[in-house]
Amino acid sequence: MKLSHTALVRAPRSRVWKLVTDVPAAARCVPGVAAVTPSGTGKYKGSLLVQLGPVRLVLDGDVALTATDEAAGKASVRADAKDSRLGGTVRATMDLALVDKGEDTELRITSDVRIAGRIGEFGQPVIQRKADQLMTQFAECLARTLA
Amino acid sequence: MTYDYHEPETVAEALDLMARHGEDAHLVAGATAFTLLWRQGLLRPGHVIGLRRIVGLGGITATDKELVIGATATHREIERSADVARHCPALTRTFASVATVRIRNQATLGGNLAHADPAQDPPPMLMALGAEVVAASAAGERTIALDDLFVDVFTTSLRSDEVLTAIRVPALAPGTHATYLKFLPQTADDYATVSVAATMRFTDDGEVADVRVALGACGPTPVRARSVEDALAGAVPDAARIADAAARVDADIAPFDDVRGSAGYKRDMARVWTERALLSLVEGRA
Amino acid sequence: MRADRRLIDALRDDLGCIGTKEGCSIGVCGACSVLVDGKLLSACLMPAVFVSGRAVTTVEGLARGDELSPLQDAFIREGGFQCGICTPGQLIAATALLAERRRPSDDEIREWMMGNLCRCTGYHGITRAIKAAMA
Amino acid sequence: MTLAKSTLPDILETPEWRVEGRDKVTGAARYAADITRPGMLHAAFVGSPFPHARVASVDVEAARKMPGVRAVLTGADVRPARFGRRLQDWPVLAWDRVRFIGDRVAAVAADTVEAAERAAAAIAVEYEELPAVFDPEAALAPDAPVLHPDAAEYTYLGGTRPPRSHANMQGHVVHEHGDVTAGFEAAAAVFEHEFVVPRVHQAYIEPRASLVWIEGDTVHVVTTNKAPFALRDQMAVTIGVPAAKIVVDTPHVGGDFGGKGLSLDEFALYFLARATGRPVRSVLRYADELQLSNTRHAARIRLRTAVDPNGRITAHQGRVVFDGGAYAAGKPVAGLLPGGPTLTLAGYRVPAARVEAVAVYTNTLPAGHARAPSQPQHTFAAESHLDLIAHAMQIDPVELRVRNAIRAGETDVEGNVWHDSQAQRVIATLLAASQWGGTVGLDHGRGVAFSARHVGRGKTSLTLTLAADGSLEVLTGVADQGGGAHTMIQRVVARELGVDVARVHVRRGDTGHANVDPGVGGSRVTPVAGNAAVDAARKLKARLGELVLTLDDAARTAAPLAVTGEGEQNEHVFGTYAYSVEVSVDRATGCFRVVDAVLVADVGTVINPVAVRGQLEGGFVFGLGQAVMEELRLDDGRVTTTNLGDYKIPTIADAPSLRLVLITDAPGPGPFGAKSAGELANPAVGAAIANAIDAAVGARVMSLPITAEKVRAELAKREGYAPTSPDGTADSTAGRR
Repeated sequence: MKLSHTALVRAPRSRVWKLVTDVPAAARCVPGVAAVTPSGTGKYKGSLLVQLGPVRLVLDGDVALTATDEAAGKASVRADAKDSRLGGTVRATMDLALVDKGEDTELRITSDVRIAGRIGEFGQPVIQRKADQLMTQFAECLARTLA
Repeated sequence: MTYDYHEPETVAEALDLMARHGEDAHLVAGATAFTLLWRQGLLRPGHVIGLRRIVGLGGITATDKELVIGATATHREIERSADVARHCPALTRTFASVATVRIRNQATLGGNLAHADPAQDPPPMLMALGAEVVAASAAGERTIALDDLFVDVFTTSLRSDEVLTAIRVPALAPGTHATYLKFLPQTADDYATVSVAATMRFTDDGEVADVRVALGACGPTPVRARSVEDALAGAVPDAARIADAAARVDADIAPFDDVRGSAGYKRDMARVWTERALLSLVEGRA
Repeated sequence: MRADRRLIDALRDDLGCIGTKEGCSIGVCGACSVLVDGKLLSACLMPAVFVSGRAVTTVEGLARGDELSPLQDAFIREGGFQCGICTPGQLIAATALLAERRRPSDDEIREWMMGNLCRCTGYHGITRAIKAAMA
Repeated sequence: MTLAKSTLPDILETPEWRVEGRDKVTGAARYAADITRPGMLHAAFVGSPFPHARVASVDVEAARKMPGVRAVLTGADVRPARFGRRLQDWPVLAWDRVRFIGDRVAAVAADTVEAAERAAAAIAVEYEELPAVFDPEAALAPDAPVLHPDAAEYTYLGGTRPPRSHANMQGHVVHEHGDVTAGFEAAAAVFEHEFVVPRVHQAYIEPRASLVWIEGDTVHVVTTNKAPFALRDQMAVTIGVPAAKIVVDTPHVGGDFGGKGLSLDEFALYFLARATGRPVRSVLRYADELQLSNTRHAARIRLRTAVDPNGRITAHQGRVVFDGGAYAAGKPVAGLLPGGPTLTLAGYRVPAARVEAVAVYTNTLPAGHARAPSQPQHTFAAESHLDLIAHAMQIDPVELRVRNAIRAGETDVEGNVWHDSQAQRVIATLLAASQWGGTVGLDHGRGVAFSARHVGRGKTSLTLTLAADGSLEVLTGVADQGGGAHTMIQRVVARELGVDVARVHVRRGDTGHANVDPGVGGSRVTPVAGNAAVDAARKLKARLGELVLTLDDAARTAAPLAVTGEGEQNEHVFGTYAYSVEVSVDRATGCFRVVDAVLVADVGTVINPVAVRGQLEGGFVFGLGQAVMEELRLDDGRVTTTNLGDYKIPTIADAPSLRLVLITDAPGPGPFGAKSAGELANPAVGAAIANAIDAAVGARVMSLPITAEKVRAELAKREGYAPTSPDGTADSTAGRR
């Protein structure tokens, strides 16, 4: 599923860039993320708790900054995670783009989230909504953090 | 992998078990939703607490003031209850339109509400009837208006230390008309593409004295259509006024795409069926 | 009995009552319909512990010895089945219907039986069979 | 010798009593999932989460150590085993590449289903994603990713794989006859339309199940596959065991509708049984049925037709693109297209035609055969197309069909000359039965659709044995998928011999015991197995004649007496049929309801009257579901309708009444003049409804399913956005069809 989000951050582009490319710091803006620890250059391990009503997913996996182009204000992040208890995997790729808006910066996130296994059978609209919620909160939190 | 199954006989025992097992416990009544999620491997609690033996949670009682439906009353018991039919025939029909007789024989109202599926039939009707739920915890009981119960898809405002024990439906003011319309464009056994519940009462002058409209399947939770209600309050509800009010439902809903229709179609249908529901109440007044 | 057994597992795997079938596994198709104390239920959604001490009727219990019930006989005569996989559930559901209403109307038949999917007959044979059995 | 002429009323005029009826209503009938073996293990599989990927590594160490686990296999253990009905292009377990979400990479056998599933979840697979292609047109681009670079290695059963012009083509066929160019040049008008038909599932209620064990050097298979001999032969090639050492047993099949000719699990189960020395069973979860198994092909169909001033077809062109999914394994036909791929105007006279059809590999679940393969797609397109032509030419839609429906001696769209045709009679009968041309209510409309389906072809044999107690036993390899095959055989034998049906017992044999049979499908059973039954009865009569004995005397003195009946049907014969459907449309919602439906069908002599009726009524509702609600939805290759709550099929409350008119006096090539009925009713429902909706409110839906939402969208396009005309009621069931 493909999602797109936009948030206006009341901070100059350079500050926003610094935050979004600092994976552990940025990850603190994703609700449900537990410790994110480095596991190599641009690579991290982390875990995310997602609650879908009574269903609790614990997604453990890797996050990597796969591309950065500061001049263009573009970065890509890839996350591969697995819930070994319920049996299911999530792969998300996020393309971030920062656009100057005067004093402020517009943050555009387009993400492609793919869910496999039993959790994918839970109901696509519900999952889509949850992913959408997470990304919205992420974008809002980034904006808040820098404001 | 399995779980320990407990069948307390009182609410206090149930609360005690919940306190003991915390997040590792899951409450069931009819256990329809739970069995599905368990079978799919999506729920793995260590302890399942069955509520069906708790006598105080069953049954349906009616007084002049209210109708009280126990949390473990099945949909079928409610559908067949003379008290419910006397209280509000539309409520009887609402329960009769849930899934199939097999499911209605097993699934309970408490389970239905706690599961918080936004496409379910009873919630919008109960919202339109001004119902509230009773939640018990070690600290005592509190009531939650249905309007405040649903938080998100499959998520309610019940705390993890609370048991939903009953649903209270206040007596309808004399002259109140009620309806529930379920739009099923595919098969007869389906979740609604949209559903609309409405109640309306008129003054002697034919003005709207009281109106409540709620919709199902139009977003992450069942939702009150306050914009529609506001547009009708005090009005003489002729066809034009109703059409105008129904069109405002758009502001109250946030449907999403699924196999039962695109978000855009659901918006359109929410308007159509809101209008139909309101018209039927106005016509039913005669 | 393990707590997490569904009634369908208990019937088929533990007791060898394999007349009851499992189709969709989510309570929609009705192939696993059984009567518990006379009430129509889905064995795929029912925890087996829920039926302890209660009478469960499956398709194997409909005939009296060699004598088919009127519904069973009518299902054969009127084309109430083809492949037969949904038939145990259809018969159980129809038995419950006729126990509740001796002469259901066409609408009542439709309303009651809509939880039992059949992919073969187009349902016309099933309706004819129920009507023949109540005649 | 003389056989006494039966004093009984004609068997064919007495409604049949199904031979398996008692078993099916008492729960005694056994289906594959009901069968167990001592020591039986349960299988689970690991499927790919990616639509197209290279399998980098599979780590099974943790799974192997889990409690109750008896074997874990990966692609490396089965390589190079691939399976398929004609082209064996589907790896039993992928060893280098996965091609759709769910494509299997590992299999587990364990003591319980739960233990197997837990172990499967513990298998760690590393994938390297490859570019995926979901759209068949995109897959045909010159630079599209190639899904099957190793195609040269694949086994093609029975002959040589036809050539194709692009690596992603499964099959490609062009039919041409007559002077198409001249036909278009001379035309008074030319019409061109494009139609889209989605993937749908057969949605039988019984999920696939299979059980495999090895005894000595013989492989035993219990399966839901409706063509056990074909499975045996495919399996022999896949697993490298001689066919004579494979015994396939198909008990009752809980619905087929074309889908159960392809087996999925049996091959991996063989490897698991071999690895463990124990029987291994697998019963698919319904969610996996909907995500893995061979669906009807989605299709995009472009039709272009030239007509003379009277609406007579002078030439026709068609281009059909079928989405074949990741593997062609589900298709049994030589061309590796769904059957009848170029039959775009079935039942019409077409003097010149050029129809091209292609089935294309995409990274989606494989497509295969489904009831009347290709015909629901083509008939929806053709019969909508003809209605649009009739409308444009201002010719009554029935009259247009009368002018074009094929007559004896004329050539059809595939260049076949029909020696007999009941088409005109079918349409005339429909006109009368539906009172076509009469008035209908406001927002009501009538639509017609006409089509043709072949009488099945093929060859089979069965044995008939007269026993000492005077009973007659037929042993057949025909599986029972619900069509009534065994009852048909019983009645044919009894009638031909002039004995009571109760004296004839039909027994199904597994592939180790019965004579070779091609399996149920393609409207084949009655004409082919029925002819074999006639032949057996005649041979027995001839034998009695030689012995100068009556049947009863022979039973006493010469039993057992066994004969083999051969049945073959190779004639190109069609049954034609036509629907008239009346719908009412709710303009505000687009919701419509079928208020009347008439089906006229040319079925030839009826052997099983209850079953024929059931096949046509059942075909109508099956066709209705696939016309108005069913769609296997995909999102980036992932099936999102993964259960029967989201993949909707009609319930009893959604089944409209149907008036049936049978034409039975035009004999076909089957026993006593029978034709076929199983695939006559389902293909034309979609077009009849689309035409009726257009007639009612002027909304033309060009794709299936014809949903209320699509009708509403078409109405909105035509009307502009208009406030609705309300007609709500206070009844909570309002809106239900």
